[in-house]
Amino acid sequence: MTALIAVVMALAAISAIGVVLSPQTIYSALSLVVTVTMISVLFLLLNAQFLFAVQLIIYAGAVMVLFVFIIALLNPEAEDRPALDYRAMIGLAAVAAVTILVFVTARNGITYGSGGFRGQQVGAASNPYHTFAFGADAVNAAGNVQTVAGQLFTTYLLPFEITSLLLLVAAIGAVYLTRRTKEAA
Amino acid sequence: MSVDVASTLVLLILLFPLGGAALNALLGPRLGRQFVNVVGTASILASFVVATLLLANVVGAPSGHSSITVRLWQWLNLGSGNLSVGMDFTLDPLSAIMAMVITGVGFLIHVYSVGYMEHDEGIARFFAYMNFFIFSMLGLVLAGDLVILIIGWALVAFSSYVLIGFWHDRPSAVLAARKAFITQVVGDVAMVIAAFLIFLNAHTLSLPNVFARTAAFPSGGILVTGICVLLAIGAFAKSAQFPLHTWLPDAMEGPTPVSALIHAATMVTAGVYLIARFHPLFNLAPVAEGMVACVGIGTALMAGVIALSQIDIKRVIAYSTMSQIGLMIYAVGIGAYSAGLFHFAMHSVFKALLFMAAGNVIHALRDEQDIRLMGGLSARMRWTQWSFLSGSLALAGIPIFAGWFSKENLLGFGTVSGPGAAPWLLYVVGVGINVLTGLYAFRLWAVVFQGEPQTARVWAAKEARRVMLIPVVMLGVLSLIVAWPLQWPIPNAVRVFTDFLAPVFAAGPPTPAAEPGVGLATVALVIGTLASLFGVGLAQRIWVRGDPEPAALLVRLPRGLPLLSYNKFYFDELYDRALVNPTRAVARTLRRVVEPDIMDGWVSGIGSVLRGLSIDVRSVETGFIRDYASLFAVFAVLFVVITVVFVAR
Amino acid sequence: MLAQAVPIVPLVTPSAKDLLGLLPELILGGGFVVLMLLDLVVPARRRAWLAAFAFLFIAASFGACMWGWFDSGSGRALYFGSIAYDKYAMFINAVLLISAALVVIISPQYLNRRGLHYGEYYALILAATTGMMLLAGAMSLMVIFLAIELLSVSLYILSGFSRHEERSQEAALKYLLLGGFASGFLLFGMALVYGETGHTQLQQIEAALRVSTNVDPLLLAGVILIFIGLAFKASLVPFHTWTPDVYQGAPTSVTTFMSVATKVAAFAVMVRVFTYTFPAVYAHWQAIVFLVAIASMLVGNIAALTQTSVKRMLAYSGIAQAGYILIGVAVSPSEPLGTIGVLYYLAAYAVTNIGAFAVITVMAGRGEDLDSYAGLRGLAYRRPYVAAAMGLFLLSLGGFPPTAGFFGKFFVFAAAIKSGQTSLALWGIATSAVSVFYYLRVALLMYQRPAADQPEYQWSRSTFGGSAVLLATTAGTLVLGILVTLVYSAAAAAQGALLPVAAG
Amino acid sequence: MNVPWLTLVIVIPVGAALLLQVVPRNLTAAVKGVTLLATAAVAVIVGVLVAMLPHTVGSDQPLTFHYEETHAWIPGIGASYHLGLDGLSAWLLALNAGVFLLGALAVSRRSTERLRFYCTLLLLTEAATAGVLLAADLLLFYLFWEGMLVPLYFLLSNYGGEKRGPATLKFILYTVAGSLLMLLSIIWLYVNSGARSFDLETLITSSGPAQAVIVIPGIHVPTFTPQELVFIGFALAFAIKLPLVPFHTWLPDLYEACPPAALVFFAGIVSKLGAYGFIRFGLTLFPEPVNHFKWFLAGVAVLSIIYGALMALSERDIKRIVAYASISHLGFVALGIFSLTQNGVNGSIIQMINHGIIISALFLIVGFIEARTGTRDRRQIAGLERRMPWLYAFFLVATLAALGMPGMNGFVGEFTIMLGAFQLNWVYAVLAGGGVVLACWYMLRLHQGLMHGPPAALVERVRDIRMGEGLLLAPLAALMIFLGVYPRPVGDLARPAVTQYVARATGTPVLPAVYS
Amino acid sequence: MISTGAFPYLLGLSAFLFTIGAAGVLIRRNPIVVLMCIELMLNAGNIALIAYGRFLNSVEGQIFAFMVIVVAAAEVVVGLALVTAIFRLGRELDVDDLSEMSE
Repeated sequence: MTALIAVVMALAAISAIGVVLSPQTIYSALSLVVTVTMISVLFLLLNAQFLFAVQLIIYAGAVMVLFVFIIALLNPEAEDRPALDYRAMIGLAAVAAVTILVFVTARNGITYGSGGFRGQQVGAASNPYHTFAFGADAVNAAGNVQTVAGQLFTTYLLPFEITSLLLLVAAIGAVYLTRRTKEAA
Repeated sequence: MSVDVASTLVLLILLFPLGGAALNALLGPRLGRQFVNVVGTASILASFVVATLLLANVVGAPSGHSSITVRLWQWLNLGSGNLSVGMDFTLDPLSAIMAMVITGVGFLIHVYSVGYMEHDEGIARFFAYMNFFIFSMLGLVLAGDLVILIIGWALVAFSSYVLIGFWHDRPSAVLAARKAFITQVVGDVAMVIAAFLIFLNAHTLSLPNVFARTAAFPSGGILVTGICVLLAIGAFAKSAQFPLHTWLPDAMEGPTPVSALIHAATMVTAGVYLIARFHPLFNLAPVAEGMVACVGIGTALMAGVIALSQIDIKRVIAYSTMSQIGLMIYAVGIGAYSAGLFHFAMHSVFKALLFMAAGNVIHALRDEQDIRLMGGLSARMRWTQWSFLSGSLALAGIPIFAGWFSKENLLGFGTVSGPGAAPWLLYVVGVGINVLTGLYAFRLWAVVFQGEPQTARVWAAKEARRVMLIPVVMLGVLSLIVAWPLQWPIPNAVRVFTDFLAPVFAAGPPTPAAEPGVGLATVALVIGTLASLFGVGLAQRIWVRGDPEPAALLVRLPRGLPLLSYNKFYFDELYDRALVNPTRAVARTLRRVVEPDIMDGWVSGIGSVLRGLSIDVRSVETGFIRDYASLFAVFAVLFVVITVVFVAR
Repeated sequence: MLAQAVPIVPLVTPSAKDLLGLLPELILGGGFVVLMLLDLVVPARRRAWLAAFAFLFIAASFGACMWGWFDSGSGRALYFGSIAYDKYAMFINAVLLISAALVVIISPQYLNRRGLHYGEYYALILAATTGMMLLAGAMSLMVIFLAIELLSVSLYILSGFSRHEERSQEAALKYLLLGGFASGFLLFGMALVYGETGHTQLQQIEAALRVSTNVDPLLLAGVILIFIGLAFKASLVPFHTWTPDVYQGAPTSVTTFMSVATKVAAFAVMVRVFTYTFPAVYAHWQAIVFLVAIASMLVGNIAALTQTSVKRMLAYSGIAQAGYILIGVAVSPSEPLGTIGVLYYLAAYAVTNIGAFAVITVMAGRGEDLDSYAGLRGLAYRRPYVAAAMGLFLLSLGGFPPTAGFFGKFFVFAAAIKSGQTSLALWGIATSAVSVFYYLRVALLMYQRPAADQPEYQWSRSTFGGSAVLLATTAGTLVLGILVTLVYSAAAAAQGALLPVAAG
Repeated sequence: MNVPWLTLVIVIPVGAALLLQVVPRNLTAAVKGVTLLATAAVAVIVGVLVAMLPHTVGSDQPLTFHYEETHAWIPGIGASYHLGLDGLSAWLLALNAGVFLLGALAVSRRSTERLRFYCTLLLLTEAATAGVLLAADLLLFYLFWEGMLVPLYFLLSNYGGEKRGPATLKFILYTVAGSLLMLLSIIWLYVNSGARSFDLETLITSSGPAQAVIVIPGIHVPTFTPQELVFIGFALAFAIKLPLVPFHTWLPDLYEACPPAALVFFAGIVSKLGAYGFIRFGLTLFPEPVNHFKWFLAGVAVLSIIYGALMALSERDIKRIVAYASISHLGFVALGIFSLTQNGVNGSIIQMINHGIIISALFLIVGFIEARTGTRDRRQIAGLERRMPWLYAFFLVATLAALGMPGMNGFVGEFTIMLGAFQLNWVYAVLAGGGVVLACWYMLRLHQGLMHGPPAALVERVRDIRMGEGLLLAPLAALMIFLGVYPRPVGDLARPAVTQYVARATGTPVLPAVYS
Repeated sequence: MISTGAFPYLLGLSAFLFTIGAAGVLIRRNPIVVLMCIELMLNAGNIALIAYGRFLNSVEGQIFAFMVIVVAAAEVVVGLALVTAIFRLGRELDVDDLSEMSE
């Protein structure tokens, strides 16, 4: 199990580097497909089956296809080597620093005060405000999908509706921006 | 004298000239020359009549009631303990005499002006100014409050300023006017500060109260000395005494009647009046008195020396004026107030005469003022010549002429009074001045009227018209006889003048000057008279007879002395170099350097720094998305690190 | 396996009350959809009708807000803590709606002149406004994120609304790429905060932070990252770099809307999140916020000094104004006047800045924007009233009484001093003095006669709508500067009923 | 009858300004009529108020307001609409009404383009300056104080001379920089007073600022108490407005660029407001700091006197000469205030009134000369006296008044101020005396240079002032002389108030101001 | 299925992907790739959300992640539309070329 996770995570990381460093746009896109897929596997391993499916269908499916399609449409042969100027240095330094920082912090549970992982404490405590925290069983029961869906359409109805508006806007915008029109000024 | 009478008199005496000035200024240009002449002279005559009434009232007043102060209105009142000034006027023998002389001599000069200014188009303006001057001068001498006195003091300076610059197309006249005014203002400031000292210690500026309260000041103390020195500076500025004397010769740029009225007879003697008026304070300040006496005699000497070598007829008389006022100042400086004032009164008569006679000459020679281009006028201008001679004799102090009475009277006091351990030292100088006076007075007379005519203009010269001649002749006669009934320098003789003023000077702390004893007085009189005669005689030898011997004597003087005399001891140059030019240079530096580079510089400096910063800051906006993202990322990491690592601890 | 018929966790559906509380947003969101449909039937020449419809929706929404103002009382949360129904949200909504209405009124003339008159414009304005209003009320990290994306995506498209103009497209892409970049940071920050507190809803986060004695570095990192994400939207230094470019490139009417509404929404949520959700860790985020406030005031004002493009100058001015507003946010946790100041400042800024942009929108000539300083030269001789109005707006931006701008500054400075942060007020004052320079430079330019060799810019005639907007903004600028109590008491009431704390 | 007279003084001009907007633009006579009527109405009201002032019983301490109005304004933060008129503001309000009436009269229908806008701005400025003089609430005061800049800015930018742009910018920047510090101080006072009010009287009586220390990062200011720092904020604002050297450079530039007709009220009242502020707020709210700094501030005042005089001596532009003269004169005003004596402060008030009259006249005259000769270079004009005898006469009066000639109104103020300065320290009085001598120099040179000497080429075709112009100058000249020989009314009206202010500043018992 | 011990690694991966994405924005010039990098950053956020949710036993993480996926899709759509529009205007697909407006 651990090995599997390790492999998936490594693949995700390596393909992410591929996204950034591939000289060809299309390679970046393909690397991204790998990354996204690996992430979906991680989701599955993390017991988020619904998200696993969404990630695969929307990301690895729709979004990446769109990318590839546009790349093919616009510049099939263009080569874009990453610009390794001072910004790259900044980027690399940031990558190293942030990763290590976050890892070490998460690993050691450094807190300014006593105790460890606060989220857990709060979650476990009989905190009256923690209405939507359930036991592990409840969250993970029934393959989790039903729980997520149920919450999505009840408690989180508002954000969910906003996403619909957002998609509508995006669609209209895409149509407007790409529409060829004779109607000149 | 009741208050009602007094205030009526004060109002009238002031209103006549003021009304004349206003009428002439506003209506004069429309209504013509005749109107102006009448209004201008009549107003002064009216004022003279009032002044005579005033004098009569004072004379008739029982002793001890000869001084009265009237308040026309409250000028300013800033609350108890603070500045409170009334529009006050004081009537007493002193102011009565002053008013009398001012209006009397003033009237004659006004009459003379009618002729002198006949062809001048600005006649209305001229008479307006002249009337206004009389008003101001009367305001000065009648003032019963120090602030009012200062106002009058400044108003006469203003009148003098406009009259010196009367011919305003002449740049030299304009400059002279300004110089006179600025010098006066220096004196004004000194007086104002003296007023502050008085106010802060006596808590009043009303003159009677001031004198009442300052009597308690410690005699010889620094306070009273300071006040007196400051007042004296004011007096020096007005009376053209060293070191504030340089404006007076330049003031001759004005029309001759102005010189006669203002720069000889009245205004310039205001310094003498001031010191006499403040005698209660000066009596307490021997050091200040000594200073005044020294400055007076020193100026008299210096002016006498300068007068010897001047070539402008009016300037010679101007320096003679300066010299004579020096003597008056000397007199009041040693405490001989009535002697000083008597000389003032006499001087105003003969000096007005001299100026007006000189004016006749100038007029006849069509504005020629250089005495080297004159000569031989005695035949052509007989009346003027005789009058001038009378004035010169009076000036030189030849017996039975007015000047003899007053000057010898004055010098007599010098034998016993004076500053320091050897008071007679100044007296000796005074006697020397007698010689000098005779010399320059008769040099002038000789060069102008005797000898051969030097230019064609002189050949064409005619006697002056009657309107100009009558005042001159009248004054010529007066120069001879005016002093006879008033005051004799001989002890125990006539002393009407002194007695009349006695109540004024009897008040307050005792006057230091002692009357010289009979013997001493007689000796002094003889010596002084001989000195005067010697001077006149010497002048006769040199300039009339052309005797080379004394001339050779003069040549043997140190080289520099004639030069110094001719160049007026270089005071103008000294002031230019020491005061005027440095001030100008400072001002120029301020405009060229300080204002733009420092005062504005610190603003524009901030401006340019900000401008530079602005360009630096804007250079972040490269337009490159990747640059923007870099900046974003760097600061995001930085902020997180700062928060997590530094702030949290 | 799916044997269980009953849900494992209880499901509670939202009630009608929740829906009713959301009426303003619903009307506007509905308006968005309706307008898209109407666009299909309205003939191309009559597109000004769409503006009228949009205005109607905005007005209706405004009415709903007014009702909500009284109905919400001391405030409550809707949708299980997802969104707030309080006076604060209504106040912000009102400001946003007024801004949107003003922009909608001036747009037809401008769009026609620029050949951009499409129905999508009004729809997108409504969509963006909906997003902003949601943001104003947002009580959950999810809603915040989504609302920001909603308004952002709408604005990306609006920025690039001039399809045939490279500058517009460049601006849009810049905005989108950097906006997406910022969204990444925001999201990561939210993830960290969620992870560390266990909640996405502000009320619960606040409560959790309140009871906890621990401070985890990852929580702090999350807080700061959220701040950075919001700072980007509010164009605060050093996350401001996109602002001038986008403002300059976008069509002016869009810039008008964007410059005001985005800032209002961003600050509205910033106050709710930082002042009323994260006060427990105030000590930790305070320093960065102070730093950013000072940097914004400095950089914005100083960079504006040497500008020659009106839109860029106003962009930098907007950055600086954001700095002043941030003072209010920065001191709010210890001083309620700070929040009031923010609200007042936002209202003042809205009328003033819309006024200023409205002038260059209304005066824009055919086919080109009125952007360079040279184009304003001599305006006062040809359009004295417009120039006077512009002068007034610039003075208001500079903080002169009796204009709105003065009291905005006054309240935030007062709050700063009241909370003991005199240095912040000092920085504000120093930079205000600097700002006067460039505002007045522009203002004075209008009163200079154009040089002989320089042709006057061909200004347009103001239409009825344009004049109305200028009149309204002028009046607003003065009213906010004189009859202060009107808005002040509203702002104070809004502050008093601010969720999540107000609900207890 | 309960008529809000003070509000009327502010509202009438504003109302007239609004009314003007409905008057057709090209009906210049109507526009001018409305303006004149409004300014005249204000002048009448103010005249009556001032005349009645000694016969009214003032409100109680800490300040005796003889007319007072209070209404709620922003109750949430304790700011109120509080107007008050006392002996201090009475004369200045009268001066204000006077110079604006004069300004309205000076507007030439023929030569002012966009007359309606000009008149509107004039009226708004009048309302703002009146507000400054009446406001007894610090926030309200600040509102008027800064709000004044708005119409002024439009006035300058629309009607100014050629260099108006930079000059206006400099003026506003300078003023705003100072005012903003004052704003900071006002807020600080408000926050720390304990009373949580902006009301002047409340602030005077409240316990005073807590002794908290202001921390300015990077700047170490250990020697100043908070109260002193707050005072410095106020002082800078007032010093800039006054202006005192070295904050003066805006003034010559601005006066140079300012439209001549507007200079009448600009120079006439606006620069007095700084001095007014020093008395009204400096002396009452900050007795200790004022006492602490008086030596320094009086020194700065003396510096202004001499520096302004020297600059006037070296300038060639006649407008700038008058401007620097103005700086020098205002230095006297400041000197009087910082002497903290009744003589000095009273003298300052007298000097303010007189300077308002003198400087208005001088700028009118300089404007006439400029309009006729087309130049402002002192060296290019000479011999005007022959061409313009009437102008010469008025100019002479104004010159004498300006150089502090005894018997003219300029002397009264300078004398009392120097007396006050002398009470502080004789050195100040002596140095100020030096300023008087210099004033004499530059004023006479200006006057003589323009008026005397052989007429210059530019002067050949110049005509004397018209009747209307003469009627503008005549009342000013008459006042210069009248107030020179009878200055008592000015002193009397201000005296009780000054007693109160000085008592507060010097820590002696404060009594209600009563006219006896 | 996955132990608590893996949590730091998951968060580390999240951070790594996030920063790699950010670095990509800095170093890539093609706007399409930049968009992909932004997708990487959003995905990194999603990993964190879900990992946290898993160990908090909270469902919110998943729901949030779901929303994020939608947002990402919307952004990509608009972004690619813009890229297309710019391409149509005849411009190179290079973000460094998009710097007409600066300072």
